[in-house]
Amino acid sequence: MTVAETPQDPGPVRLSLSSRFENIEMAQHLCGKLLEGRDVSEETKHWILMALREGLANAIKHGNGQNLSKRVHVEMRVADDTLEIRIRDEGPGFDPKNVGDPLAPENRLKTSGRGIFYMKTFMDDVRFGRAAAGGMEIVLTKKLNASSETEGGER
Amino acid sequence: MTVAETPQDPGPVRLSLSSRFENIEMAQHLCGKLLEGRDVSEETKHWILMALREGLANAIKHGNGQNLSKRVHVEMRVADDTLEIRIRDEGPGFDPKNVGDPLAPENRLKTSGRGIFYMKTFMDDVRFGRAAAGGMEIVLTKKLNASSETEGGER
Amino acid sequence: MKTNVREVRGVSILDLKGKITIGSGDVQLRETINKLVDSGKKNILINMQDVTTIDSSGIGELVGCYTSVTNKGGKLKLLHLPPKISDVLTVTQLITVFDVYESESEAISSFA
Amino acid sequence: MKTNVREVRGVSILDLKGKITIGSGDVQLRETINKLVDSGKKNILINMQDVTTIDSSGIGELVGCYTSVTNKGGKLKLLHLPPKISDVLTVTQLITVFDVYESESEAISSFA
Ligand SMILES: Nc1ncnc2c1ncn2[C@@H]1O[C@H](COP(=O)(O)OP(=O)(O)O)[C@@H](O)[C@H]1O
Ligand SMILES: Nc1ncnc2c1ncn2[C@@H]1O[C@H](COP(=O)(O)OP(=O)(O)O)[C@@H](O)[C@H]1O
Repeated sequence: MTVAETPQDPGPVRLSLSSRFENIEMAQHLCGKLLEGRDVSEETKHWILMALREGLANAIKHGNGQNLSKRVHVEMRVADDTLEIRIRDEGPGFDPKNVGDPLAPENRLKTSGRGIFYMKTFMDDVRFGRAAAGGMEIVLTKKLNASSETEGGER
Repeated sequence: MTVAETPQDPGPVRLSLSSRFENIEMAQHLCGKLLEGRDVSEETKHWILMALREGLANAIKHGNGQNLSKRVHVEMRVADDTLEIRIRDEGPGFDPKNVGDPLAPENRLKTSGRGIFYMKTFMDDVRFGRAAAGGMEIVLTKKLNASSETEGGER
Repeated sequence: MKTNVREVRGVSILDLKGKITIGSGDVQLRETINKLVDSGKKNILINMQDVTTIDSSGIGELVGCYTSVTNKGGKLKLLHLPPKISDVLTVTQLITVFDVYESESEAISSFA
Repeated sequence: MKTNVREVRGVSILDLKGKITIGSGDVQLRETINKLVDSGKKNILINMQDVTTIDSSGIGELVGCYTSVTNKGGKLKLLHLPPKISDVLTVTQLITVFDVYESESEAISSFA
């Protein structure tokens, strides 16, 4: 007689952190927990956590200017085998159209400008918007058990 | 030439979860991360996470009545080597004076009524209040690097 | 939580594995014990060796199981209590309620 | 991040360990490389074997180091690139910018 537990959809998980880069790992740790026991490869999980890191770094740096009185807000949810991560800051926002292409020859050797590109590479979709509460909000989504995994470049 | 990282005070970490018992582990996982690399024994960490579990179980069960449209709110912070955990629900609240003593002979074999007692046993301090935002709030504190550790009963 | 029942020399040994916590394992423990009692088992030994976590709900269920087995004229004892679970039973003064064994054969003999 | 510098046959080998991420390791990498360049070192090999994580800031610093070493007439090469870091360099088309080696002795010889 053996009875196993069933995993559950835990509903939206909301986290807010002060604007320190060290806190990025807290959100990653929590996201890892949310993905635990789900049908997602270690590989995919790795790239999701990297995208989360990039989004949070931008919110902390460009959004909140590392101002400790401003916070970054993360909402994570898994529904229909799709992970949705919303990252909101308390900053002025920006227009993603003005962001350069890091693959353009003149940008190739720049020391910055790759974060959004990595997010787009590793997630299925990245959307940018202004949050109702103010600040910039980016929404990252990723289908978890996609049969063909194409992220992370060829090897 | 070797340069090590220094740990940082990450500021208050806020988490909100829907009213499911399965979510208790999310908060525990995050609290474990917050305590990582700090001067706290595995033993103490274990009892802190048990107290957190008891507080969240009460918020989910008695506070929110497992109503999925209500949320539990956790704030965790380490300052001056003291961990403070605030757990808030969206329920009617209660008067801790009305809670029985689980050590009283007539309560000893009851199937419930030990959660608050465990929290008080394993933490340095447990305070009860009504939150400004409504609902009950309990505040658990624990000095992390206390030289004499007295929790968890004799062995 | 995972449960497994073995019958050894007239004793039903319930091997528990994992968490006995609110919403996960607490009710299950009660149901498993009730089934044993309903099928006439009187000697029940719970092997706690692989229980990783217990909370006040799990403790409450354990006490509830103890009471219902005892009320039916049976005996419920505990085997291989991990140190932290022992602590949790101790502080609520429940450790003296339960008969606790460190050896399975000793525990089995004690029912005779 | 932890860094360690070894000198082997005229090559400064920088062993990195841990994270090269924003606020932790990114600036440190740049400072270490600058010190080597300022002390006249021209042949620099970064051993990435024990780098556990890198992000866009870390990649940016790596590119910045490459540029500043090259501008001073030196050479910066990479050793033992973990697969995921290789991926991250590949998708931003930086993998062809760096000379990457799998063997330390081969890498050292390549500077001659
Ligand atoms: N949350 C944000 N708030 C304001 N500006 C942002 C935000 N995220 C990104 N940006 C803008 O977009 C640019 C490109 O971002 P990114 O691709 O991540 O590269 P990097 O952060 O290295 O500059 C940033 O330099 C910044 O101007
Ligand atoms: N967050 C809460 N909201 C409302 N009532 C609560 C809350 N926490 C505890 N209580 C009340 O206090 C009682 C004792 O709680 P506790 O010691 O944790 O034991 P148990 O949860 O097993 O009853 C509960 O039965 C409940 O009536």
